[in-house]
Amino acid sequence: MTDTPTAAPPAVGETASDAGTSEARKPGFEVRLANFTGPFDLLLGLISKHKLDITEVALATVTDEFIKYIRRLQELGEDWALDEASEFLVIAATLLDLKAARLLPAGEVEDAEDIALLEARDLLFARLLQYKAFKEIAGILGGTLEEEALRYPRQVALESHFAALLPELVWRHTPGQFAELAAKALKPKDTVAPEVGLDHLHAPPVSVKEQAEIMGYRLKLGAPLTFNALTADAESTLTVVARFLALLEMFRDRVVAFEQPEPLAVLTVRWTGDDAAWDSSSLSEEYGPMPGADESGNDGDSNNE
Amino acid sequence: MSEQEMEPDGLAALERLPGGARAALEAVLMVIDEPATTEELAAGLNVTVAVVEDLLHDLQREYSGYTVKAPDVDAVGFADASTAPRGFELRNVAGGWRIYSRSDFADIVGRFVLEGQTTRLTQAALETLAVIAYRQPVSRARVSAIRGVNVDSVVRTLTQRGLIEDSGNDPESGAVLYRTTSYFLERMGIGSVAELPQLSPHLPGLEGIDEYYDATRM
Amino acid sequence: MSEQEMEPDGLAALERLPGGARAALEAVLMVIDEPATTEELAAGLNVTVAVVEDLLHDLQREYSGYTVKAPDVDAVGFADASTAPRGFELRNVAGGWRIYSRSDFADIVGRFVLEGQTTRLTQAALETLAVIAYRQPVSRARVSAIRGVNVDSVVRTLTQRGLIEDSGNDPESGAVLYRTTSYFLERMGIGSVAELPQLSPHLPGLEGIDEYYDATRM
Repeated sequence: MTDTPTAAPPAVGETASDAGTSEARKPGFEVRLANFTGPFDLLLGLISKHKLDITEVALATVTDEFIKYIRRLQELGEDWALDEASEFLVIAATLLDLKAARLLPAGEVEDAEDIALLEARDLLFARLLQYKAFKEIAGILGGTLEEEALRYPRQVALESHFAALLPELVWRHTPGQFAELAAKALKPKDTVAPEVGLDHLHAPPVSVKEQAEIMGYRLKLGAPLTFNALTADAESTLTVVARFLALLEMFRDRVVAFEQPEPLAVLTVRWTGDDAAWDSSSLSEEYGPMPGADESGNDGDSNNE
Repeated sequence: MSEQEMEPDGLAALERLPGGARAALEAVLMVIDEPATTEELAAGLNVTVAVVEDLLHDLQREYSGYTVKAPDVDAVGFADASTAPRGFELRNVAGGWRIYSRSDFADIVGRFVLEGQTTRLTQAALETLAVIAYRQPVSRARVSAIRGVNVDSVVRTLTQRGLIEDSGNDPESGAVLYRTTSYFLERMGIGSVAELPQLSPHLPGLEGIDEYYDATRM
Repeated sequence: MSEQEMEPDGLAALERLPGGARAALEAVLMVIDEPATTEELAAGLNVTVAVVEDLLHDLQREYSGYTVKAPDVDAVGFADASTAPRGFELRNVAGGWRIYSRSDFADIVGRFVLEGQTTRLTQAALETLAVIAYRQPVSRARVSAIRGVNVDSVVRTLTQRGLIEDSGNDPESGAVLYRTTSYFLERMGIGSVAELPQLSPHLPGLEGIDEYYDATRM
């Protein structure tokens, strides 16, 4: 693949003020874009701002500039961040995808590989356009929020003679119970941790416990069910696997029994447990508690798992 | 339908007070600290919702400098308004009514009200908020897929600011789903998310994209 | 003393705004929570104290139903008032000015306030109270960072219920700091906050918690 010399190389390492960003920070690897926030941003910028056809983006130039930037940081004695390098790789890979898809001659779709590439191209462009739409909408929302912030709501404290009318609070907490509440409320929590970013795998996380819960509910209705029936609504292989693992655990807990007349024959599952006593919380967590739930305050970790 | 029949006794009683029902409604508006619905106001004043709505619209017009009950009010231009606008306005936001200072005086009022005003959102936060507003309820993974970057810390900031909230878990994946709050509506000055600007004009030729993403949901 | 000489440029600037200086003053009075002195108002509006005093009295009379700048206002009886009184009034309490609901409507407002009131704190309010009790004096921003959600309205409820109070401003950020009240101690049945149970038995490994939150402080 050849680089077109007419493609203006993106400027690199320019200062935040030039780029119009509001926060001053150390000069990162930046393409001449205002408010760079990710690979989509870069691609959009390259395509629309520089009015480039995606096949003309000089990937080699961008790479050269990036290496130059890293060298300069080294000369300055600064460490360069791993995120920056990995972000660059994401950009480069996305660019390559786009380029490859774009370079396919149109109208000559022959084999499955071509179709896959075309689909990849459509998907990438659809995602880019969607991103662009949200970026425009974000601008509108920002403008509205700013305009609305000029109005201050009246939210004064209740006049004391009205406050006095309020019924006496019911208070049933002992100091001990209150302390327990405080301990719970003060426990460091990452409100968004229990979900690991798996979007790069294009598969949502599946919880064995949850799947056990779902199957337990169905089996408790009484009728034995085949494994096929139990997994008929599973939307992915991962869910089927999770249900299988859950069944093994439930078997260990002696709440289900299996019947299979011969190897590879239909597997039938029957509820044998005490309806009231069992719940999925007895299952072990060994199949993948979400990492970093408590100890990790670092969001960057989640994609490296 | 005769209005007379519908009205509880309340209205007549209110009208005997100095300033009448309008002033009574104003008095109630002085003590609310979040938007009050017409139903709440009607119950508090012991009149029908229709009566309250009339009164609210009267007050709203009056505060903006129009003569109350002027015939054909909408056609009256600002120059023809018979009274000066007040320093405050009555607005219908997030499904309720509330009094706000008029935006012309933002600089002056800002000198007195230090707290409660939020700092500006970053571009990343605005974009994330936009995706959540239009795709709610939505998981972080899906927002992240649309934005092309990790959105964890931005989602946390938006939650802390009270603009979005946890709305339960996705029944299939178990992922936490997020939606915008009524505080978001208030900050936007709109009554419901249905009033957000249309997304489609910004998505040329992508009519089917919703279906696409719903099918390959992240 | 010539008024002309005393006036800063501010008044002329205010008069150019829709509704003029009167509306500007009204805007401020409508949204301030704590009563403001004439000096504070004058400084905020950038006009002299004398100008503010004139404006305040104009507004006060207007809200009570007298025509503004009517000659010999005090001699005008209620029946002669040319406008109806408003539902709110401007009062000078303990040297400060604020807008309150008019006392004629106390019954209606009281009924409205009582409606929908519960005698129990919500879980969100209880947890916020717990954080404030163990971290006092503490700003709303910090409580919000610990709880992970916006706590503005809950803090207002707790203040209204007399469980927490303003304890001055943070010397660095200027943010209002909150502490629990003696009424809170009374309800807890303890003599001082020192008697609150230690947290450690409930949460082993909490030693580093202060550092954690200081690091992620907003």
